Amino acid sequence: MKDLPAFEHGVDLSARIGALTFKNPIMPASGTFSEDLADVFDLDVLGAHVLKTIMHGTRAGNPTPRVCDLQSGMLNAIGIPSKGIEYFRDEMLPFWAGFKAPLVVSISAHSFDEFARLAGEVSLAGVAAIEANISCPNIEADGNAFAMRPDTTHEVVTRLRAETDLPLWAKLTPNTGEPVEVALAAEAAGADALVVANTLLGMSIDIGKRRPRLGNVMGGMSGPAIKPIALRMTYQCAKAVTIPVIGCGGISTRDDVLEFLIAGASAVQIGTATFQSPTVMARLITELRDWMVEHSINSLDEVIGSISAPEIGVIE
Amino acid sequence: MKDLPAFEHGVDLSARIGALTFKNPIMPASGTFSEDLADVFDLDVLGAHVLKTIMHGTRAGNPTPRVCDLQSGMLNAIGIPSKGIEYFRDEMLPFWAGFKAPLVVSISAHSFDEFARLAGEVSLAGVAAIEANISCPNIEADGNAFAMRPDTTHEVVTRLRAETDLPLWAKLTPNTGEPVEVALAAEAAGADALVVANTLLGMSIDIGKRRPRLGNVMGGMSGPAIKPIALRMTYQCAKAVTIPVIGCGGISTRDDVLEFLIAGASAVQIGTATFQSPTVMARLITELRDWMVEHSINSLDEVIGSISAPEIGVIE
Amino acid sequence: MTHLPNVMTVPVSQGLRPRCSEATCRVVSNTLVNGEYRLLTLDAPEQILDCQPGQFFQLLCPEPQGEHPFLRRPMSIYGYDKVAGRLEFLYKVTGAGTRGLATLEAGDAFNVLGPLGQGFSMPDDWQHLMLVARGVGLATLAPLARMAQEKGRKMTAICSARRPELAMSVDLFKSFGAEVIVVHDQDGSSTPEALRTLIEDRIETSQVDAFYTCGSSRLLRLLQSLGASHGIPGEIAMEQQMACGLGMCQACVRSFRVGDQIIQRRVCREGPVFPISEAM
Amino acid sequence: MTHLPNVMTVPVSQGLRPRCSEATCRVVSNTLVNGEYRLLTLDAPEQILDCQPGQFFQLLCPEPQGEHPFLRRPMSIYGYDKVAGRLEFLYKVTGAGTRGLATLEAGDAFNVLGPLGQGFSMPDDWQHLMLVARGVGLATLAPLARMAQEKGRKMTAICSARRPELAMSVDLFKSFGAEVIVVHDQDGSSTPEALRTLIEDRIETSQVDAFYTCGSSRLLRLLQSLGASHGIPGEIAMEQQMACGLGMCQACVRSFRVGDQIIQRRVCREGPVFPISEAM
Ligand SMILES: Cc1cc2nc3c(=O)[nH]c(=O)nc-3n(C[C@H](O)[C@H](O)[C@H](O)COP(=O)(O)OP(=O)(O)OC[C@H]3O[C@@H](n4cnc5c(N)ncnc54)[C@H](O)[C@@H]3O)c2cc1C
Ligand SMILES: Cc1cc2nc3c(=O)[nH]c(=O)nc-3n(C[C@H](O)[C@H](O)[C@H](O)COP(=O)(O)OP(=O)(O)OC[C@H]3O[C@@H](n4cnc5c(N)ncnc54)[C@H](O)[C@@H]3O)c2cc1C
Ligand SMILES: Cc1cc2nc3c(=O)[nH]c(=O)nc-3n(C[C@H](O)[C@H](O)[C@H](O)COP(=O)(O)O)c2cc1C
Ligand SMILES: Cc1cc2nc3c(=O)[nH]c(=O)nc-3n(C[C@H](O)[C@H](O)[C@H](O)COP(=O)(O)O)c2cc1C
Ligand code: FES
Ligand code: FES
Repeated sequence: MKDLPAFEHGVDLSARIGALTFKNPIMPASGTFSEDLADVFDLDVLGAHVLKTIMHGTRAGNPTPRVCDLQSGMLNAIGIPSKGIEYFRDEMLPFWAGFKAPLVVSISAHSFDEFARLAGEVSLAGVAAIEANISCPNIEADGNAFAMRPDTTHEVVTRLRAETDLPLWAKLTPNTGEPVEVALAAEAAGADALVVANTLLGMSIDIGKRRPRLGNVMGGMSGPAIKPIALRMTYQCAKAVTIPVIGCGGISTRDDVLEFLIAGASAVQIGTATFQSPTVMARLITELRDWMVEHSINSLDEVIGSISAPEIGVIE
Repeated sequence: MKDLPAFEHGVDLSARIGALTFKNPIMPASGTFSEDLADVFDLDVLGAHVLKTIMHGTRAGNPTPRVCDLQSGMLNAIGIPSKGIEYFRDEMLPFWAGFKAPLVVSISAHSFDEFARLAGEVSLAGVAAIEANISCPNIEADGNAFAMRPDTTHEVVTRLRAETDLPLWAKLTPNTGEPVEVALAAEAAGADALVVANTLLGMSIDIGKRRPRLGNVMGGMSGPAIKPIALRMTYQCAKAVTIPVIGCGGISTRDDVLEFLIAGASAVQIGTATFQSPTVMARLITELRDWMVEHSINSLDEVIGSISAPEIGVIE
Repeated sequence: MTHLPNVMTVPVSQGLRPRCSEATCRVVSNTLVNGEYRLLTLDAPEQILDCQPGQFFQLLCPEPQGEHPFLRRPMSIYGYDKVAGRLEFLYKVTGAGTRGLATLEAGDAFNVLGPLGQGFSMPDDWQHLMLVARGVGLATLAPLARMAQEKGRKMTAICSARRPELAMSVDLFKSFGAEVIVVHDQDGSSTPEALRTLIEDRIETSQVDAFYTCGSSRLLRLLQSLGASHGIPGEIAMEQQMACGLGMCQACVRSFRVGDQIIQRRVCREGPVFPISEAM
Repeated sequence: MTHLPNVMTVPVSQGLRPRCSEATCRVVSNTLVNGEYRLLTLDAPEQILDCQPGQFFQLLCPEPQGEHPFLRRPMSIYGYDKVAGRLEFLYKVTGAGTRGLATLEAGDAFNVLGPLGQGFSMPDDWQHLMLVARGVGLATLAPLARMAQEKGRKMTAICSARRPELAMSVDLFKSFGAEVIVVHDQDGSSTPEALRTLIEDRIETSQVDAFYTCGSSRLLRLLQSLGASHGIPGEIAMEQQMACGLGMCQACVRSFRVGDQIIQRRVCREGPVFPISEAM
């Protein structure tokens, strides 16, 4: 493929997430990426590869229709169809070993025990980090998940931490009313980074049929519509914690990436935008590099968290 | 003005909210409506008039810029500039007495005592109902408000209930992680209706200046982008409570109105759409009537809550 | 509680993966055909024209006034010509996305992603092919008919429609050497019963080796039953709501009966073409 | 902690309220002027043409490629003619909204809301008017100059620009009978010091009764100081981020000094024209 990112322009795009260094801050969001994208571009241009959440056993996922579109985004209630841990170990891991980009494995479960066990099971050679999806709004009815509350977040991250030596990322939900408390709980329990955030629970109705557009009634909202919310949470969390924050939610342009970096994100994940344009991640890497060259910025450190904002405390 | 709604087509557009009956289910959302709109159309076509939240004393509101726009909506951090209770009583109430549509007065405060006192003070002749804005995300730092939690919601609604005999509406926030529990708390404490919902806390950054686009850093997101979230909450709350729910969030078309009614709303409030098209509410009333005629629907009762949805309980 | 059987998706073997790209095409024309359908002809770059009949593209539809088709829309390839640099879609205007397509004018730039999915197969021993479809489903079979002609196969195309004059692509099928039979709702010739009689008649008079069909579950059930009783294989192109179109999101799964197992497959990746015997 | 003084907004007296409407206009032309600005001419319905110089419209801007100007954009009236059914705006392309405006072509439909706000006043004893502005600010003063001519007032217009050839509307002001003085950055004639000398000179040679200006806070401070020392009143058209443009949302407030109080006023409703002496 032509026009793929080249990095020989004297700028350093590398992103540090704890002990890991990625060659650039652009990576896919879990559930919006798979080996199939290799048909479209060379996946080794990416900073990292993040896989769809896996669960221990095999599972079918939700009824169809599983997606519908919105004015500036979409709803999904895919669920977590999973081929189980053996399939992951025997089929997927060898496939991804063929790439140079570090592999981030997203996991989830319905109980603390299952979650912790799975963290141990996926701590295999070839896995660079574990992303704990403690936030998927479809996991429990009405969007409840571990990441809705600081106490359950602390407990699940503590249990995961005990089972793996790999870098451990906690992926938060924007459906909580206490995002900062949840972020602090994940940090205190030993998370190495936060992914902020997952989808927002939403709904859409087919007025002709008077039926929900999704088989699962409600689903997770993603895409540009949620960007201001994910950005706000990224800013709040990055101010509150000392571990790196990876921004995620509605990012589709270079300026979106910059907004998250300026707000304090050390890297970003791209989800729904890939559905509109499968090459968007490769394009963002090039555009980010060009922007740095144009503005004589040598390292992302000059950008990350560079927002100048007054303390808000205006109570009017 | 020509083309204003006429209601002589054998359909009954009236909406009942507890003891009150409105001639149609379309009313403005607090903060997006004022006497100034009378320049544009005859405000008596509306089901009700809902005023900008008032607080007891005079206050300036937030620093500018107070608004910015987004891909499908806007952020605002107006705050609650208020001319105080005397101005309301002596200037505003007489003005609104000139209209036939019922007047809903939105109030807020920073403490239980202040809130309760204000409820008593605005319980005046000419006021049809009180809307308690227990959800404005700018009210407390980082978006905390009474409506973030069931306990504070219960307490504030109980205190308000004790001070007024007027119909009392509680306006909820979508920033809470427990919308159904909050709705149930408001109902248990004596609210006559719920308004679902207010704005979502968001943020936007000017990447050139590396500064928040709002003077207040964060602000409330409104407009089409939040519709799926407000709709989901409306559905959840309407299923859970027995008091009427008034839907609010991102409504700008007739189909949006129908989505909320089908989900269980008894009426709707229109906010941001009025900024794009000041006559939108008058248009929606006409379009809703035409839709009812076309579908041989005689009363909104045939529409409200008519969704057929499977119980969701799919945990995948 | 509605939910799908708790079983796994089939793995995709590497060999199945065709390469695809996002490309900007130029609109040559976008004309009304037959009152109900539109034909969109594009000037397309060579790299996206290694197509197979049955494959599809994901179209980034323009926004019609006041509507916002956010996701791409899947559309089967109606025609492709690598030498002429042409790509064609035949579509019915049904919602926001296709209303957006209808606004395209000659000269407009238009972004497409493809070719996607697995096309029809045509083993050497399938000599007499029977194509059965209705409405826009016939669009999907058009390039198949051209391929059949190139391979010198015998073809019978049964085109079903509401009214005889609405039957799609009759002349096109004829030009590819097919015998065309139009059935329709007005004289009752399109009912499953009438069709069964018609097709069994054909099977008896002239050996039918394979069925091809599209979309409709009524036709599917009919051909499954005929296929089972007469031992005739076949393929069907199926539809499902999609997001990515590439196999990444798992939005587009459908259930299939394989042996005594129910498995799920992605319409965009393992399909949209599947064995008639396995479809549900 | 940044926050505004805790005082009340002035009430709007009923008399101040002009009626306004949302109307669909037809684009007559949208042409580049002077390299930096564009002139948008509309065919507008009579009901929105009872305008006052200094009033503005809220424009619903088309979406340029990949951008989404969601809110309307405020633009002063550059020209209006009720008899001819014409409405004109002069704008500078700066962001998504104005980039959207730049895509308008002759014949396009275009939705505007207005006229909005309070225009300039021109009491009988203001006989010699001095207009001072820069850049797009001059656009706002153009209809004022026409009104001054109609009322037979004497006018001096000081047009400030980066380079002499970029000075806006010089010929237009001349055609309204104004004496035009162009000052610019290249020869330093546009600095506050140079302007002060220039204006004080004028005040001495020919009695100046009132100032009119727009936007720039540098010019505002200069005219406030000159106005205070020479007892010359005047008006300024101000800008602020807006949402509704009608007075409903309170987005567009600015602070004003009235006596020894700081009060807030809405630019869209009490303004955009305010007394120079009260602006901050
Ligand atoms: C592989 C494949 C090939 C297709 N080929 C053709 C074709 O050649 N000609 C043609 O006219 N139509 C075809 N369709 C159907 C076509 O995709 C839909 O008609 C179209 O997406 C409708 O979009 P809309 O916005 O106009 O309608 P809406 O009903 O507003 O669409 C709403 C959503 O539902 C989805 N949707 C609606 N109908 C279908 C459907 N039948 N299948 C899958 N998703 C659907 C849309 O993609 C969109 O996401 C095909 C579908 C698939 C899956
Ligand atoms: C009463 C009034 C009259 C005006 N008259 C003119 C005129 O005649 N010609 C002209 O070129 N410009 C005028 N402006 C400024 C014009 O409104 C802005 O240039 C325009 O809104 C920029 O929009 P944008 O999307 O292109 O830029 P962006 O910078 O992308 O706009 C982002 C947001 O900021 C707001 N904004 C940006 N600049 C201004 C500004 N100066 N004042 C208020 N809001 C702003 C926009 O409305 C939008 O909401 C006027 C402003 C006001 C308030
Ligand atoms: C179709 C789809 C499937 C998803 N599946 C998962 C998942 O399995 N695990 C997870 O943590 N997040 C999942 N997500 C959430 C995304 O990773 C991401 O957090 C979210 O979509 C917001 O980012 P975006 O707006 O860029 O898409 C999914 C999102 C979509 C749209
Ligand atoms: C500019 C602005 C000011 C608002 N002020 C208030 C307010 O004072 N009190 C209140 O309860 N809600 C306020 N809201 C929230 C709206 O009433 C409404 O709940 C929200 O905007 C969602 O509806 P919408 O998407 O239709 O605008 C305000 C919203 C906007 C945009
Ligand atoms: S549409 Fe995404 S997997 Fe098929
Ligand atoms: S813009 Fe809404 S009050 Fe001025």
